[in-house]
Amino acid sequence: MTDVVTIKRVVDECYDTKTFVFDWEAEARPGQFIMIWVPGIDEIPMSISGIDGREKSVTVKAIGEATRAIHGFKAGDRLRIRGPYGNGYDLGRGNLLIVGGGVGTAAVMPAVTTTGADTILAGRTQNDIIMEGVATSHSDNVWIATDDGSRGFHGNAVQLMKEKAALKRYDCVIACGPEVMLWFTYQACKELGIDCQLSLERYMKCGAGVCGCCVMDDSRVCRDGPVFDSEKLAKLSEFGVSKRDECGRTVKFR
Amino acid sequence: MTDVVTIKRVVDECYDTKTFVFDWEAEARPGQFIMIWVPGIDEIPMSISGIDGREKSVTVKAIGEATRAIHGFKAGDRLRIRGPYGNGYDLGRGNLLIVGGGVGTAAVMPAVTTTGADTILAGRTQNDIIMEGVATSHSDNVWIATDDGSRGFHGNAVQLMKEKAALKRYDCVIACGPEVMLWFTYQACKELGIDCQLSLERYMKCGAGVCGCCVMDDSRVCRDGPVFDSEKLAKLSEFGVSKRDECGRTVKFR
Amino acid sequence: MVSLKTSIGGIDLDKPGMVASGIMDETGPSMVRMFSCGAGAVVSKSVGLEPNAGHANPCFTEVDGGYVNAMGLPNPGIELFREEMETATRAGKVVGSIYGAGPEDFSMLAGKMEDYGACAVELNLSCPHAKGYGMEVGTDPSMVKEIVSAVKSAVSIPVWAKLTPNTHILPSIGMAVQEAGGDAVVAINTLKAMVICPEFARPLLSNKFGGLSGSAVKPVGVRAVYDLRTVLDIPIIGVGGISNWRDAAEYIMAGASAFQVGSAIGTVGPEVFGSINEGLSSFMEEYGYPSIGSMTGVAHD
Amino acid sequence: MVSLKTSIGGIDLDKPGMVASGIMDETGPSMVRMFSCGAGAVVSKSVGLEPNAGHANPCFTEVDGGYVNAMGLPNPGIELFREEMETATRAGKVVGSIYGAGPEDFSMLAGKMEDYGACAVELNLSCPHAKGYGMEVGTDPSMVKEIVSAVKSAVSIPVWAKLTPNTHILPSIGMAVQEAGGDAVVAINTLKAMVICPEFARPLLSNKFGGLSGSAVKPVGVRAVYDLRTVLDIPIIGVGGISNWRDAAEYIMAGASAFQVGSAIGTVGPEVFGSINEGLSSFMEEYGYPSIGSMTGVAHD
Ligand SMILES: Cc1cc2nc3c(=O)[nH]c(=O)nc-3n(C[C@H](O)[C@H](O)[C@H](O)COP(=O)(O)OP(=O)(O)OC[C@H]3O[C@@H](n4cnc5c(N)ncnc54)[C@H](O)[C@@H]3O)c2cc1C
Ligand SMILES: Cc1cc2nc3c(=O)[nH]c(=O)nc-3n(C[C@H](O)[C@H](O)[C@H](O)COP(=O)(O)OP(=O)(O)OC[C@H]3O[C@@H](n4cnc5c(N)ncnc54)[C@H](O)[C@@H]3O)c2cc1C
Ligand SMILES: Cc1cc2nc3c(=O)[nH]c(=O)nc-3n(C[C@H](O)[C@H](O)[C@H](O)COP(=O)(O)O)c2cc1C
Ligand SMILES: Cc1cc2nc3c(=O)[nH]c(=O)nc-3n(C[C@H](O)[C@H](O)[C@H](O)COP(=O)(O)O)c2cc1C
Ligand code: FES
Ligand code: FES
Repeated sequence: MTDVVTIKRVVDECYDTKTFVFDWEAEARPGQFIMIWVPGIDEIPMSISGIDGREKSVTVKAIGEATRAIHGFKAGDRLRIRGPYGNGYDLGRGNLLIVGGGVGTAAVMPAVTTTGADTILAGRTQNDIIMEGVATSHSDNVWIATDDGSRGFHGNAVQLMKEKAALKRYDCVIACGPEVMLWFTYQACKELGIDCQLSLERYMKCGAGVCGCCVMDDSRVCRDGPVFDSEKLAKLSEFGVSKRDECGRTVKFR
Repeated sequence: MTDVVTIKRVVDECYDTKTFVFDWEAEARPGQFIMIWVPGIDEIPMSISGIDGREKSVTVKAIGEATRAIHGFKAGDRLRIRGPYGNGYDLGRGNLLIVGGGVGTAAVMPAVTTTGADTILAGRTQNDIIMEGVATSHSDNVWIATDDGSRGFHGNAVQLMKEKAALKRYDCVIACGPEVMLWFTYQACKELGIDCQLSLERYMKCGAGVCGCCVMDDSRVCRDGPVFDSEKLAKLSEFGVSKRDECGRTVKFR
Repeated sequence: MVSLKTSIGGIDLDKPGMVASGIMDETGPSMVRMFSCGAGAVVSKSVGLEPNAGHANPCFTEVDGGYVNAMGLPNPGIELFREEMETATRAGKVVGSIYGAGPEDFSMLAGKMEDYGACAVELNLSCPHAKGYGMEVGTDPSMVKEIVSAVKSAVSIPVWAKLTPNTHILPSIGMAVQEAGGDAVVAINTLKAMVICPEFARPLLSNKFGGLSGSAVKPVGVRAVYDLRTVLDIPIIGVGGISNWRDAAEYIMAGASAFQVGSAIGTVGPEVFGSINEGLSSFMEEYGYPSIGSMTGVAHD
Repeated sequence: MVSLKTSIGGIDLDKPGMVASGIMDETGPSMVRMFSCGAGAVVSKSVGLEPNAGHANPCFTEVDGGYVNAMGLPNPGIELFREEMETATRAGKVVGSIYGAGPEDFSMLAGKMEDYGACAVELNLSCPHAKGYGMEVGTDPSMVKEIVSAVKSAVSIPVWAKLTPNTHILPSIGMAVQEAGGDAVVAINTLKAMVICPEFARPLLSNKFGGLSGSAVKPVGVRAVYDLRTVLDIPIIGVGGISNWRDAAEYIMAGASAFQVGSAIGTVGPEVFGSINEGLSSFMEEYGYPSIGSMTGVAHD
């Protein structure tokens, strides 16, 4: 579905991240994403970071031309979007532990608000922690981890996750963040013997499962994903290893 | 909606009229019609003569090439149809008297089975009376009129209608039959001071309100009709007077 | 206050949306109705020299996103059409659409339409399913030039040429119209199409071939208008799949000075003109376009 | 028992449906997946001489009844494509789609595809949105002839030419392919199209122009195949808007020996091949068509 929506509100999440709230009739599930047009510049994928009836939001970290341009948008401005795309999380897999790393927090937040499950928010420093308010208003246990120890647990998301999983029985970890974090999350869950659902990113053009540019092995991240569970991750030889560039060439991560 | 349906049953109604029953998922209202393709020959409009959940029917009088070809169809044969088209009857206009003349009975029968209202079935002779069984199983009062007096009332539908309307208060007459019968029905209702809803026929090509070939004055019989009430009939200068041929030329009835 | 007024060559319209040829415009009273629904003008059914019953049924079907039709240009012939035009022109501006096999036919028909009070004539050079007419003449630039020139010298009302999108030389055809003195081009007519019914192992339409219209063709029509705008100076009228104000705005921004609505009169109803007019007005109000002219072609900047 | 086997020139397929070029066929593993979903063959993404990132985003959008895209032929270049082909050809028949600016490009690319194990090459003479490639060469019969002839002498595998519907001379283009010794034609590629966003007063796609695909174009594709069948002797492969068995049957009855599915891999999913195969089988069973060949072109009788 393509649509033009009006920004109702812009919320500053931290020094480089803003949330844009708009009304949109579309049915969206936690873990899905949309494509946002930035006229004259680009069209880019963004997770749906909030779902409250018809009110939806995206939470954008300014890292390049398109995301910086979006940061210039104000209440009343229009966004031309399409979606929602992707499979989303299966929230019915028992006791969940939700982990958001950096702006990856945006992707898991609707899972937090829907389930109220225990949540870890991680970032490099205390200034990189986003959406804590929304999380704490829906979940009783929100734990913070920072790489530099400036707030909460001193260490990364995966380390804190292991610690928490040792104290309480979780059936499934839901996480989004940088691929290296997700790779270690996956390894940790394997060791812990629990399922996980991780939201991955690849370069996207159509977003709709047509062009094939976002594939990992034989799976379209935009359509068969972006959420993959342990079983599927085990079959993705490219997970944590390589991605395809805009030409379809393989690019190794290391 | 276009569809291909399978004939389940063929019912002989009288010497020149057969009913073809098929399952069709479409939502249809009493008074609507479909277009039936007769491959290699024609495509023609037919009232929906039965609506029983997904089971629908048409009742066809063999008068020319296409209708004769349809009479050759058997259970198991396929029909390529489109529709339903048209506005249908408004069955909520008080106490109804339903009148079917000849094969026009087909168009009013779903109104009879839906409301169980008093019904007049008219024909030239007793052999032209159709669908009496269905009518009597839904309505307590089913009266027959034949022009030659071979059954029931000796006279035409309009004469019997006037007689019945003198005995009981009806709010609205629903009728279908030859245009001359409908013209007199309209006049009679005017005299009686009651509303009527008459189902008219004009040459149809698209059936969908696009081509404009079926217009009477500025109304599309296929879309704004085929059912017109007293108020609308009063504005149709061509009612009972003239029709358009396939070229769009006016042809006077008399 | 924004204005929906527009002008196409010499013709001023109060509202930019017209009824496309072939839809609810074969009779005088139905054309009158379309004015009252908010059409700025009505283009008549394409009329030829003689009465024509058109192709036998079936000549129409719904398909995903539109219709496929092969009406086959049914019309009562130019002589009888006088009466319909007299009724219609009393209520509003009527553009007389005509079809013929060559310059003489078109000139003769255009002259009659002028006599009948048409505000302009639209030459159907683009019907994809009538043998010897329509797009068979409309994909030959020299033939197009000849026809438009002939009609231009035969009448004093503006001459519009309706073009087919079923060609890779659309811009050349547009140029031929302009060079011959044509006052506007209308794009697009239907796309060449066919529907086969597997159960009966044959094409559905009695004419086998037909033309695709409706929202399915909108992106093709917008592209055609955009392409034409890059080469032409004369006004363009956009048609193809318009059913709401956004569709109309797309055509206008692509370069159209006015637009026509066909299939949506079936899918939405004649009220479609009212809702397009309303939607366009509020959009123009909010986005600061005082007039249709100020929006025409802005997607090229 | 009915058989879904079909043959196109020298190529025998177990199932008549192939993946159309450009959909889930840029990498080896995704092509392998399509076989397991029931595709009888996969046509690769169109590959050129050099790596190409394609057009910038946005290069795709949904529209009523389909998609408009201007991917701009992204591909890793023929050298790197070897690896993808090696993976894919191990799992099934792969047709190598290629694009180039002239006979030399096409011959060189075709040779590589043959080396890589392609069972045939498909010449993209029809992409509507890549400057200097695709339909710009594909609407010139003499150029088409030259390219097909050149490729025919360069390789020994069958040579298919994929044609554009954006022209009124489609039959002549088809004849050019046949006269040059081409083994089959594939029709249709996308329709020239554009999407404008009124709120932003500009075309949506970074390339401005794109191509329309999906169910919206099906009646146009069926018509194209029907028209080609009336003039050609070589096999035709139908593509455009196929998403169920009825659509496939329409193309086959219009004259196609096989068909391709593109957009429906998005709208329905890769499972679309399985459901088309099932539906076709039961239809053929009930209506007494023992083979695809026995159904090919029956709508002409
Ligand atoms: C499913 C998904 C969900 C995402 N959700 C969010 C989110 O909620 N919040 C957020 O801030 N970011 C999110 N992203 C990342 C976001 O799309 C990129 O940050 C953005 O595209 C960068 O664009 P740019 O022009 O600002 O930077 P650029 O300088 O153009 O690119 C920087 C990097 O961003 C990535 N990127 C750029 N374009 C694309 C594209 N079309 N598809 C995928 N990645 C791209 C690439 O890794 C690139 O190297 C998500 C990405 C995906 C695939
Ligand atoms: C809304 C509507 C509902 C109808 N319902 C029924 C019904 O339930 N049962 C029934 O038996 N008949 C019904 N008819 C009439 C039926 O359509 C004609 O009897 C049929 O078309 C005759 O076709 P033919 O080839 O057998 O005869 P032909 O010899 O071709 O035509 C005989 C007459 O039938 C009428 N007719 C033919 N084609 C059409 C057409 N495309 N549109 C309208 N009229 C046409 C004309 O008056 C014509 O003179 C209905 C007509 C309309 C308009
Ligand atoms: C039923 C029907 C009849 C048509 N008849 C004509 C015609 O007589 N002359 C003409 O120029 N165009 C004719 N057209 C084409 C339309 O005027 C218009 O160009 C086309 O349908 C695209 O617009 P739309 O998508 O709004 O319908 C006809 C279209 C339809 C659907
Ligand atoms: C996203 C996308 C990419 C395409 N890329 C190519 C291509 O590289 N080469 C080609 O010949 N056709 C390409 N096509 C055209 C398709 O192969 C096909 O001809 C067209 O989409 C019509 O079929 P469909 O309606 O089943 O999609 C592409 C189509 C789409 C939608
Ligand atoms: S982005 Fe096109 S298939 Fe995923
Ligand atoms: S039959 Fe075409 S408008 Fe009624």
